[in-house]
Amino acid sequence: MNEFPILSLMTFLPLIGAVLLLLVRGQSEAAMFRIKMVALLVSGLTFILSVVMLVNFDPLIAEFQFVEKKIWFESVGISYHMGIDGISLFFVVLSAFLTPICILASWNSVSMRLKEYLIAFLMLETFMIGTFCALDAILFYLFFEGVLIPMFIIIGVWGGERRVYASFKFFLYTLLGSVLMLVALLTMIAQTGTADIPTLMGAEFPPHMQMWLWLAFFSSFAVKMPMWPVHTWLPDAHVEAPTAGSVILAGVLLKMGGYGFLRFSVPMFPDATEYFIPMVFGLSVIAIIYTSLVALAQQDMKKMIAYSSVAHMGFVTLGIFSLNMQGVQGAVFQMISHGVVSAALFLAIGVVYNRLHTREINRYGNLSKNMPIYACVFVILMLGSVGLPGTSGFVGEFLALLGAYKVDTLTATLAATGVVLGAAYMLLLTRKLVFGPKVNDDAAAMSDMSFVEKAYFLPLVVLVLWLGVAPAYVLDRTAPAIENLLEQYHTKLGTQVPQVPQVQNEPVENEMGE
Amino acid sequence: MIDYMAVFAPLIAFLLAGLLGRKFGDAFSQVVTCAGVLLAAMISVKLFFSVVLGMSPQTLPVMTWISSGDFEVAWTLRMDQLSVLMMCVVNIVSACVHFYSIGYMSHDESKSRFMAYLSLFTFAMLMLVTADNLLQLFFGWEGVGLASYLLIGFWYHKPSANAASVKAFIVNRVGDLGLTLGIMTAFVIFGTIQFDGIFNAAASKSSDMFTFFGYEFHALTLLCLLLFIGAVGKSAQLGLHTWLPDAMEGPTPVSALIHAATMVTAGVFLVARFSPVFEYAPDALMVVCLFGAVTAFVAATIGMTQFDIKRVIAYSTMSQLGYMFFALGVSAYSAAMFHLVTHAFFKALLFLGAGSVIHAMSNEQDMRKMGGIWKLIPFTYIMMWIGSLALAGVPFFAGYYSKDLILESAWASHSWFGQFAYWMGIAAAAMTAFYSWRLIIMTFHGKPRADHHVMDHVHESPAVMTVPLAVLAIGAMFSGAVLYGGFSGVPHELTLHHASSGEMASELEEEMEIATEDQIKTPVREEVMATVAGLPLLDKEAFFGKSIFVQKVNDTVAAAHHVATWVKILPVIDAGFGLLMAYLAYMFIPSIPAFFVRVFKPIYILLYRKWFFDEIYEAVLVKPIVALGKGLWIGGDKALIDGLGPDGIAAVCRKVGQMVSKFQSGFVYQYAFVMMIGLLALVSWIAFATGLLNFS
Amino acid sequence: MVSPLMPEIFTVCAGLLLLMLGALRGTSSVSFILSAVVAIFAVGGCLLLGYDDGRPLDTLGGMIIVDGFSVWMRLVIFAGLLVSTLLSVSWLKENQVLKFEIPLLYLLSGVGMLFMVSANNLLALYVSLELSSLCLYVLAAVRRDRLASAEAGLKYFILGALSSGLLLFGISLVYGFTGTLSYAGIGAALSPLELPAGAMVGMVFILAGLVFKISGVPFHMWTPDVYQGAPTSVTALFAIVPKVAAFGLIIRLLTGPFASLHDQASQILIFVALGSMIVGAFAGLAQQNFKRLIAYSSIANMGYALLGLLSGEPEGVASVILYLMIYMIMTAGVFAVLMGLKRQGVALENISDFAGLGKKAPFMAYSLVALLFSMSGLPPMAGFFAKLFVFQAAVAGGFFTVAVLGVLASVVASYYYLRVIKVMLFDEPIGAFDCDCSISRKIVMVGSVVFILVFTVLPNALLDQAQIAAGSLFP
Amino acid sequence: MIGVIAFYLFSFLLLVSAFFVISARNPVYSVLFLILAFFNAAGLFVLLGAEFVAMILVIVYVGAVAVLFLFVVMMLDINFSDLRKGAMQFVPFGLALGGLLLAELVVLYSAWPEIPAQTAIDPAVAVDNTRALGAVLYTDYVFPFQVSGLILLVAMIGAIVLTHRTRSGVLRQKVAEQVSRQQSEAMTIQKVSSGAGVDHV
Amino acid sequence: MFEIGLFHYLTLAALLFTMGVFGIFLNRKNVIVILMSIELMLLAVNINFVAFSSFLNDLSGQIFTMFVLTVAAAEAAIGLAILVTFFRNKGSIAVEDLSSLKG
Repeated sequence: MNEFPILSLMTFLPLIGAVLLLLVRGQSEAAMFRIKMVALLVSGLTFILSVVMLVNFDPLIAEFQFVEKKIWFESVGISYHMGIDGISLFFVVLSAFLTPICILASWNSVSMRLKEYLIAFLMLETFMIGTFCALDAILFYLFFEGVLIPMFIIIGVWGGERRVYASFKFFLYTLLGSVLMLVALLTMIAQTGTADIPTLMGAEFPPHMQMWLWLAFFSSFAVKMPMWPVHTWLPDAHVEAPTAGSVILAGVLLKMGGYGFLRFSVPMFPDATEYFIPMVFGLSVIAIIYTSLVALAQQDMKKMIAYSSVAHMGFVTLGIFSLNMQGVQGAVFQMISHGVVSAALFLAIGVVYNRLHTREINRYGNLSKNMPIYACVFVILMLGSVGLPGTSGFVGEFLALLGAYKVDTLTATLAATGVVLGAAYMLLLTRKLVFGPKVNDDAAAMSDMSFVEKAYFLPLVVLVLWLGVAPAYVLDRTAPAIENLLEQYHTKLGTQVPQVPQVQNEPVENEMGE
Repeated sequence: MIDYMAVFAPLIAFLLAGLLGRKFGDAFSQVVTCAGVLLAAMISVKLFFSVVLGMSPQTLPVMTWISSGDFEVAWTLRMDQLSVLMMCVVNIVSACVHFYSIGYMSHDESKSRFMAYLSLFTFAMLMLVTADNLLQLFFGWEGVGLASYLLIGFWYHKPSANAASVKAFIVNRVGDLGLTLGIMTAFVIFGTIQFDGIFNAAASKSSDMFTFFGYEFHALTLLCLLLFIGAVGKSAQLGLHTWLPDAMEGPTPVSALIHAATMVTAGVFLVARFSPVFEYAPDALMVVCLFGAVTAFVAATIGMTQFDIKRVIAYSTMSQLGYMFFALGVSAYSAAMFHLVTHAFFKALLFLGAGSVIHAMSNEQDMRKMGGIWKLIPFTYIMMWIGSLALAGVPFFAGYYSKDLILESAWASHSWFGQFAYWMGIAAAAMTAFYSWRLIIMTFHGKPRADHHVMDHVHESPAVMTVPLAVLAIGAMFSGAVLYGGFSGVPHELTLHHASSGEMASELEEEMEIATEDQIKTPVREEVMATVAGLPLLDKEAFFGKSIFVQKVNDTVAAAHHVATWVKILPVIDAGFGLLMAYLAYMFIPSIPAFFVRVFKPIYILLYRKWFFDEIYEAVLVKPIVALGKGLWIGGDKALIDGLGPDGIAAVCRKVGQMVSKFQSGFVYQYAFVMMIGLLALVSWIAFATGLLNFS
Repeated sequence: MVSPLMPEIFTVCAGLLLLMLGALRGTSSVSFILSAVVAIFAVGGCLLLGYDDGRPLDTLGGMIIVDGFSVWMRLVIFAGLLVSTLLSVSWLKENQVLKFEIPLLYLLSGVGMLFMVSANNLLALYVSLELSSLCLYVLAAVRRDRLASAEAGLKYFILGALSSGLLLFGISLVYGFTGTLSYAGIGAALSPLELPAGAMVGMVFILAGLVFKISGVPFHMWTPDVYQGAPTSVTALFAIVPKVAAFGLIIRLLTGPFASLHDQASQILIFVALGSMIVGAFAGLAQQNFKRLIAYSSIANMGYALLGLLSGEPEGVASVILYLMIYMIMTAGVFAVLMGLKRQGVALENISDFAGLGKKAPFMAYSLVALLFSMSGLPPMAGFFAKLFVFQAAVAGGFFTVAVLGVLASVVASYYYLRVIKVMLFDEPIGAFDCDCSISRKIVMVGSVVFILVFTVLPNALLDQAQIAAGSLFP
Repeated sequence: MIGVIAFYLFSFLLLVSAFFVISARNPVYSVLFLILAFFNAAGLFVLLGAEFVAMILVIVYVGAVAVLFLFVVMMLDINFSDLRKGAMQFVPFGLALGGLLLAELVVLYSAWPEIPAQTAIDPAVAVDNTRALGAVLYTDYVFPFQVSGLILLVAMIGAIVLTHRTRSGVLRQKVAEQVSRQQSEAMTIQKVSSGAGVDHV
Repeated sequence: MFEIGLFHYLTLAALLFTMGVFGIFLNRKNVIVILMSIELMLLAVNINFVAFSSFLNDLSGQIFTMFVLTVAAAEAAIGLAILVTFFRNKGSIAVEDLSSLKG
């Protein structure tokens, strides 16, 4: 299996699909259908490949698997190096999973410049998967930044009214963050002579330099996450993006920041990480509370979910920088869960948006009546977003909080208040959207979910519940890599992995017998 | 295997009803859910015999849930005495409510949804009580919250129901926040959140300190307080109680099941469950006690002034929960649990009775629009009487035993807060009796105040509703007497009066002490049972086994039997007084209430407006938070962050761009000028900076 | 062995023959001459291919040096000339600018540029620079019936003459303070231990004159006006080739005769690079005219390219060479698209005119999108790697602040590329476009798009060549 | 001594005429002052021993360039009377800049390292400036020489392509046609009736 | 003072150069004077070259001067040609009219 370049195949299959799409000619219905089918098949095939990869992934080892290494830029220390470990595994699967869903979600709702649209999505998939598979810093950067191009076009061409503003803001904001990272990457390459991520992970950078490098990386990942106060691009981008764009944005793109922290900041700059933990904690807490409050004030559904994403990502950063098993695993899990839940929520908003063409919460109401299945799905997703135990949202949020709590009770406590606020805005949204009295005739006349819609919501809902009830499948596979990461981190720092004191199992009788 | 079904039957029922209910119709859902819960109830009873009476707690593994480093949590069903007792209560009441709902909801269009929710709730509650670790408990905890949310907002087209459901969920979330922190604290202190692990290590951690917010706290006290915050939320104790009255927006069976009998008692269960930890946190116990006492009193005062029939009962529930908490606070866990059980029966009875009234009165809930219907619905009337008698603590009804035990334990604790709780309890007891009969009188007696359309339709409920009422009524009447021994440790004096009162008790006590010391063996136990022929005489330690732990010095329940007689009698007299006052004020001299309202207007308003909790929260929390949210959005995100950040920078860049481009004036001499300036700058820079030129 | 200057000699001779042909046959021969010039450049480039990268060879009295650098740069220049002539073929015909002198001026200025990168003596430098510049002055003004063209020519001429005055003044100082004009002699005279101030100031003047040619700040002022005013095909030439040649000249000067002055030179370069990146980024924001925009873009790009020279290491020089090649090809592609854009026969130059191109002519539009993204330095296009390596050179040399300011400027600059993309893709079309894309333009457009995509996959051939070329400067 | 006086004389005249070149209101005067400047510069060259360059300067500049200027100035017929405002605002700034540049250069010059003159003077040089130049110009400097040829070619092409116009409607003399004209083609005899005029012809 | 050294020539050239530069950006009247200013600059450079050449006893300076003269002639020709072209379009050669391209 290791001989088979499955990662490259997964990465570039969508690109090949995009090229195939270029070859399909015609504007007729049949041609449109052919185009959609090709895109769906290609992305579906990619997803199947990702499942194959998942099945073949050895959950017990921490090292990179399915590694491919080819010469790329011969003399400059840049190679084509791909591989995944437990941290990246599920992001790859998530990307491959969401793209076909996005294509399905656009099945009937997008007709303008369909071919370009699908090509953009397939390109996006290539870049997303590539980002998570890349084991060369420059290759990583290439994919990481490449994402901007299709996303910019998707928002700009198929977006809403203020799409130009949103797409520019998205593009420039994220670019601004990333270019600083590029300088840092170059510095590291200059320092070590290689851009190979595993090698860089082992490299030791002088503490003073680490600070600057860390900050540079932070500027990129914090924007991508996004962390407060560099989050304002996200609501705009989400609101203006077409449904599928929002799905990918929330489902995968935001995770790149968290993934980057785990892949670069933490293992490569432990001293700086340690130094900046208070800052990250502070920003995370502000993000959670601040954006939750802001979400409360929203009238636009997508904006509300977008702000909630910022808050959820706050938990992720909190977890990552707890730097203990629970925190990091929680963060990774939270990212995966958020990838499913928020993606599904955006899809759900898309469902009603397609029918009524407004995102204003107050225009809807009483959907339980005429759209019971939709209401049911929405409530489940809402619960996932709120983090109710038994849904995927809970596991990640709780573990991340737990990890943070072990490090800093105050931060974790403040962050936990976000859970209350999160419930508040999500419930308000649900109350106005699916419950509540009948508001408009047109809202009351909307039909329930179609077959296609049901088809793509089913796996999402199942995932939300499955991940909530049996997260072990994911946690077990992420564990070795994260353990390894933490061990290396603490070894580099010269500290111990903090352990909670284990209980001595004293027999209870002794106590009672006093 | 069958034991699993005690928990999972409702889940299966829920899934069947929820997924297939639309396809197969309402009848299908009703049958499935009732059957599921009935099955669960039957298994619970079976478990009661095998686990509680047979003294064989068991743990049923299900699967791993979360495993992350040293944090490991599994889905497990813990079936010890405490759990099984709760399971019985939950399943029996739930079964009653399920059946009742068939009748009550017969005119609703979403019957199967309702039944599914009820089953879901039952499942969640069962998960809560059978939890083997804090996280699973939390799962159940939130699950019941969810079910409660769904059921309160069941009539989603009613804005008030919607608002109430959201409020319930969010207020509970505040409590859950405490619980979450508690779970995390427990993990940090103990390294596990398995109950056994925590309870076994509690003693050894009793002097540990825990750094929280940079301050050192006594670890276990902190832990207990955090857990207690959760309990406060769920059990509607003062401060986080505001959701409970509003929750009455839900259909009445929901109020009976969730907001009276089961869910709201989860807090009590939690504290009782954590007795091995609370026992080492006396300060926490004190707080619990005070909260309970004040809640009991405040809720009772409010209850006296309300007009909505369900709200009155709701405040009564809150008040009774207060009783349970102050019992917990004085380490009388078993007393609290006792009251929990009896309360479940009579409060469910009251609610369902009220439901029956409401059903009869065409969904009217305001007592001011009722009256004069006792002859029309005599069965319901009797049921309400039974419920009220039990609630007021009239002797030989269930409430009498449990409430007395609580009050006595409080008195017996010999602590200042115990005394305080006792007096608060006494005051509340009087008020309880008062508002109970106020309710009965206003509802059933006097002239009909409803219009004739309503009155024409007043009818007794169908059998599917009345039978569950009867079942609950039996519980409300006899559960106290039957279970008293198990919860209190000795047979009740009044019950055993004809038998060999004093000696018998002390004999039993002695025997029991022996038994405790060397791990009561079943033969000994059977002997004890044989001693008191005919009566299911249960003793406390054996009854709860290890599931409740009381330090010897704190054993107030045992001490309760030795309190002064007046302490024991006072509550009964007290209740009688309250009852009498109600008759006076509402039956015989109806001008009294109006007089009091006039004279004590401020106090009346204070009570009528529920001590202004809602208004204060609205003003202090809700409005500022919403305003803050808006402010942060407009002022923070839009103005400040975007203004200084992307938009601001973009504007500056654009301006700079225009400036630079204006600089490109088109005049060639300016271009040359710029070039020369640049050149000169470069030359000067090189010349001076590198020290090549100096004029010296 | 054939003369190392065979390509130039061939080019000049062939050019003179064509000149005679043109003089005799007049306008009717324009078509033929254009094609012939394209062929000459192709043949000239091919003639270069024969050289192996052996030892550097001084020739013509030490005036000219032929080494790996010179061979490779000449090849690049030939390629640039070929591409820009190819672009002009149909443009000149379509716009009725039928003057047989134009291709010949291309040719002669090309010869000047070819000499520039091989020059090994300040005198050779001067005359070859002037040869190329004078042709360009004329070319800028060649549409003499248009005010803009004449004005562009005049401005270019005045400022160009001023700059060559500065250059000459610098040369005179260097000559005076080192006593020689040959690169080797100057290098020898400037020992790192004792640096004559005059030579240093002379170098500043020389650099000023040369920076003018690559339109670096503050000697960039001519660029936007000339780009805008000159006929588009000439603008394409301006944008594509002379900068490469001037850069070659600068590289050779800084690594050869002025190697000892590297510290001082890099201070000047930092100033110029930063200025160019920043001015190029900001001034472009306000532009409405696409050619003007490209001018500012080229100013910024030259700033980036200069970053590679800061460290004075072979890697840096290689990165600059790579940068120039990629930049050249991207620019050619952009002009190929621009020249094909017409509405009712009128060439479109305003950005707002591009509205809806994505719908009307998606192929052209997306080609331009790819090129512009590449220009703004976004992966996975070649432009990214171009920037990557120059920044890497700067960072490796320890110029962090400059690098950071550079990347920030690139973000600002990316705004105006995005704006063009936005107009093309997001806006609604305001009218039809003439789709008479000539085959020569198509070749250039497709070629450059393919190049910027393929380079990412197969970068090593060019990278190696750039490194070899750079390496030959550091014996 | 004469050398010194000559230097100062030439220098003074050179600077003065240069000043008038840039400040004269009439461009014709400017050109004339330019010519004067060139003459003085040539004088300086002679002082420096570069007779050939001095000659070239006079021939090329005065004979060709300056005349070209004069020609253009006259041809363009420019209205040169108004001195536009705004020019003066640059003067102080410009003066400061110029002063600075000058000062720097002067300081720089004082640090001329006195590179030892090539003591072994080339006999060719010693003998004759012109001959010496001629000896190297076509040997060592053949490359720039050739290139300057190309430059002049470019200048020619440039001047033609920019200014040469084929005017339509201009009558040109075609000698062959004139020569080959026959009387019969050139002339016809018309009869004009008296009193009728020539209108009908 | 009484011995005329290289310094004097160079200073003279510098003065002349500065004047030439001044001429370029102080002039508003017509472009042709700018062209003359450029000639002045070149003249200054030539003086430099010749002076250096003479004081270095090295011929290449004088050679350079000759090429400068050649180029300057060519430059003047082209410059004037462009100027004429401009004049034909604009009807003026005032420096300030040379400003349709800007921004």
